[in-house]
Amino acid sequence: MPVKLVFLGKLADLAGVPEQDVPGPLDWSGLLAALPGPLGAAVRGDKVRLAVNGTLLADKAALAAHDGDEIALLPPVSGG
Amino acid sequence: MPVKLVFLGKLADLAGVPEQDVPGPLDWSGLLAALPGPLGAAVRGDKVRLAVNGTLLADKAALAAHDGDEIALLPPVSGG
Amino acid sequence: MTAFSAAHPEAGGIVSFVGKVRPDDEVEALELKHYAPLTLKGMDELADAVLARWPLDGVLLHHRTGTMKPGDPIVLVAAAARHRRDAFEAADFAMDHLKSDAWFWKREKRADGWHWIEPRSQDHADLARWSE
Amino acid sequence: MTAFSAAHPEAGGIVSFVGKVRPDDEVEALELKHYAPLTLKGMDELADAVLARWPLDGVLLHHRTGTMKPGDPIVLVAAAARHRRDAFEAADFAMDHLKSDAWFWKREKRADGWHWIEPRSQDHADLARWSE
Repeated sequence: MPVKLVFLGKLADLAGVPEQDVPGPLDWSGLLAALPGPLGAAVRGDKVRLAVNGTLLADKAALAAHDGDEIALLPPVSGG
Repeated sequence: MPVKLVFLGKLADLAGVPEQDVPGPLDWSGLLAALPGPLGAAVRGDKVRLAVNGTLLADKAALAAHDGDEIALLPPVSGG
Repeated sequence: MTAFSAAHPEAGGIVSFVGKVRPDDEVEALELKHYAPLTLKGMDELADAVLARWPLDGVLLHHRTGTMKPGDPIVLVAAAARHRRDAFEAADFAMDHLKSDAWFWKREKRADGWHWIEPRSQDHADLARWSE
Repeated sequence: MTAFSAAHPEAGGIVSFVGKVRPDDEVEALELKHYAPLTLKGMDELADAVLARWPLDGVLLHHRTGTMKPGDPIVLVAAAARHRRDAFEAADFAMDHLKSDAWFWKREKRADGWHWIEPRSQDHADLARWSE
């Protein structure tokens, strides 16, 4: 059971898919290595936040996900 | 066709009726003469206003109603 | 409200307020009287004032009269606008005016009989907010 | 709304807001996405914050997701309170928060394809009113 990445908003366009599985464990550098090109650059940017299993990370570099975890990649919200 | 008096709010209680006809023409002193006791005292008070045919009078003493007119006697509103 | 919404398809938002006769164990009934020549004219003028003050697509003012029980709906105000801020303020303004300076007289029936109601001081305070 | 009103018989008034997808001749469709673990938790927290800030009998927050057309209803907020001022402020507050800092992402379909939407600066200004 891998780590599931969920791409929200325009990140899903950059990824070309809404979700992607990657093998765990996964830290911040491992995540960036799994996301090439413009997608990786966008995720690296200050405006994109991460949530692991529904909890926001205060510091993306502190990412430490394991198999079965869900990482949401969150660009700025549009609001309702 | 006389002058019609319409009593609103608690003035209808004091009058004992919601409406009353009096012969015209009718001025301020004539109106008071037609309204005995507590009803007349209440109408004389500053808080009660008069409208003739739906138009408020700025000065009650300027009342000049004729046969067929409708005088509304208006205590302070309660609001909706 | 469904008809009001459908009548204003261009509005981005609709704010509505439904007021009920305030539940009160001691109140058996509320009677509300109006004097049509003043009350209707006053409500038309209020609607015109609301439309002049905010850019609205429409405004609706509806008030019941007669005898009601606590919990019964008594007033409905709605404002449709392109921007919701305008709709909120317009409905709020309309309610403040209807509650305090509209031509209505009301009385409550309690165990010891009917009592005429004076406007609450809060109503006048609400109204004063709009003349700042 | 009828059910919400019936569920709060003790409330003196109910303010509701219905927001529609803003009519715009150039917009063919609006798609709104959410991320349930954050979006639903955020709306629960917003409802709790509203109930903590005003004395309400109840609050209702409902938001559609998926693909909608201009003019379609997209959001419903309602607040029931003993005093209408509380209901107006609570509904206004809830809408300002839903519009600017709720976890939704939306994009519009125009003649040249889909475009992601950023929050309007007006939305942030609306939100700032509540932290004074």
